[in-house]
Amino acid sequence: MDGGQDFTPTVEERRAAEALIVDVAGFEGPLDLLLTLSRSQKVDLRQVSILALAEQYLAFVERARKLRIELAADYLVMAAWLAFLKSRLLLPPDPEAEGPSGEEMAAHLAFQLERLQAMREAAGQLMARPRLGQDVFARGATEEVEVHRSTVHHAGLLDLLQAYARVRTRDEFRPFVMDRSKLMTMEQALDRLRAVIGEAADWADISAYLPEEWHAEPEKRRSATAATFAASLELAKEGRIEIRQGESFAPIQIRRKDRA
Amino acid sequence: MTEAPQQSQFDAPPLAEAERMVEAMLFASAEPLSRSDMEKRLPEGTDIDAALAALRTRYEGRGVTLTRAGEAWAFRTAPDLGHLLQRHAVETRRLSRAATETLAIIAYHQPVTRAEIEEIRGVSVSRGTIDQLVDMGWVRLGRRKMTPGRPATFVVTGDFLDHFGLESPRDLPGLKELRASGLLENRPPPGFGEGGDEPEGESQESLFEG
Amino acid sequence: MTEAPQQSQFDAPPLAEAERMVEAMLFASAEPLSRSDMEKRLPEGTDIDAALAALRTRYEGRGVTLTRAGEAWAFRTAPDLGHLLQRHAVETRRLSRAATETLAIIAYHQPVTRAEIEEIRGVSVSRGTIDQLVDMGWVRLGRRKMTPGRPATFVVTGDFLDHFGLESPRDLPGLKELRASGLLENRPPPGFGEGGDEPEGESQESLFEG
Repeated sequence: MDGGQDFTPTVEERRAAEALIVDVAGFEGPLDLLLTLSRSQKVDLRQVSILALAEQYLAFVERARKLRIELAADYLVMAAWLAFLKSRLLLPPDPEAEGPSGEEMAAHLAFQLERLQAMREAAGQLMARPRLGQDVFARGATEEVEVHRSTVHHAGLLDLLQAYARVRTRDEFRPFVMDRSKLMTMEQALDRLRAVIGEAADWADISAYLPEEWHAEPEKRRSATAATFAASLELAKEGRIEIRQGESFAPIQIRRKDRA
Repeated sequence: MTEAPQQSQFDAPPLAEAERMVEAMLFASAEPLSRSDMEKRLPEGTDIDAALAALRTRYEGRGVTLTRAGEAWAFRTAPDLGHLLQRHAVETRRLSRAATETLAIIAYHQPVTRAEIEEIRGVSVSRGTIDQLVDMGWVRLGRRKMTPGRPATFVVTGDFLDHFGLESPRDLPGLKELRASGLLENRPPPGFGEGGDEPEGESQESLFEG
Repeated sequence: MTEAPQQSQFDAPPLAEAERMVEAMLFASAEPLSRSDMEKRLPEGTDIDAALAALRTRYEGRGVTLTRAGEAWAFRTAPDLGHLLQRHAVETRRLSRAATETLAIIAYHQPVTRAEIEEIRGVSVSRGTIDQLVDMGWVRLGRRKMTPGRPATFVVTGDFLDHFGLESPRDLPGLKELRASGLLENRPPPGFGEGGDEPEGESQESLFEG
């Protein structure tokens, strides 16, 4: 359409892209994608060319990027790692180089792929077994002979864990209510500043305006400082005070603004 | 397997096979089965009567017998062995929330005194709750604490571990771990409670640090 | 439980009687019974193992067979007769691919930590996947691993074995071949220097308390 002809996808590319979009959602992570790509090599996983695979993967990510498909971070991490691996595999081995060789890294990746494939097959075999309630059945009519009036209370491990978490996380909510005592609101600071600013003819650090009892504890001081600063901005906006700061991170100073 | 009921007379199963089939059907059924119930599912031509007769003989004098109730058939345990089955007749009920929480606290903090349980739960623990857990065999008294008053402590039992499929109370996951394993719905708001793993109550200060 | 063992060793039932008793108990229950479940209810001195062995032989090749799942025993219909009984089939929740794979990894690699599962799948285990497996009663917590952070591990349960008709985890399909090919070994990735960002890193460990 426009000048960037090289980037305009052809119909075919677009179709491939649509397939890709579907696929990205279907893959369970980068390892799964690599496994799928490796099938196109049609060789035993033990003989798979990791270099070719790395290139296929990088091409995939590149296409996805061109098509502005958002890839999850782990796909990009894998791409970075594969690019690194590719460079290691292509460059002549550097005797000075630290860490494992490209071959070692490639061998481990091949192992991971083979292992994932094996687990996938194992899962398939497991699910194909005769299963209780589908192919194999338990006694249909369990027998009540004598009804004992006792009650068995039941609880599962999840109940237990959730109960504990419930108890322990209750505390985590309390601060929302209780810590008001350590928070100064901007309204409080405003009231306070309005009351005293009339006397402030000379420049003074805003820290000088913090109430006595808010000095000691660090978190109270931090809160009071923030509130007082916010209140100062408000008063400056109203044209009642002036604010200055010598340089970044220097103390912030305020004084009364005398009206013309 | 799906082709089964298409078999014609010629494929009618031999008696031994018919017996196996009837045996499995009666075993798995929640209700007694009538001849016609069985007929519908068995290959055509199956000699149900012969199979039933053979089964009845086979189970004679065993711990389980084939009994007939009106037109229907069912396996029943031998009447003289009823006393062995009592445990199956008890009703199960979900443990109350208070009891589950108390149990969880004992498991995570044992040996723990009653006062400590109350402190952690933030509410008083009724005598009945701990009694119930002791009755169930999940909690027992531990060593007395060497603090003033020498209060009794509570610990969990081997039965508790059995029931919850744990090898040791030390295998219980911590809070952070619970969340990380996805074993919990994520209840605290994001950003809070990252440090909520220690038994000691972390104070509100931690929210303001850093 | 206190009343049951009135009989002394002298009254221990003969094998034929023990067999009947065990048969009745197992028949009456839909759930597998462990040796200790049975022991509690049988007269003292009953030779449970001999009774189980005799029963197992007796039911070999029948429509109903005695099966073992880990430490527990149950009567189950023979797998080849499933087509007659499908009417009783209970709708089992269909497991997602992630859940099936996670289950297989736990079964073949147990005891396995969450980080190890993630390393094998190359993707993080979503919240709720393990939760679902625990909830179904197929997975439980195992012993903590003796590695830094002492992470929790997961193992499969007796219910898992019962569901898939496995006598023990050793009977998992293809286990021997997988072992022989080294695919069940915990092979750490070769440590690499700059530039690499390994998926299996310490970030996992820091999730767990010290």
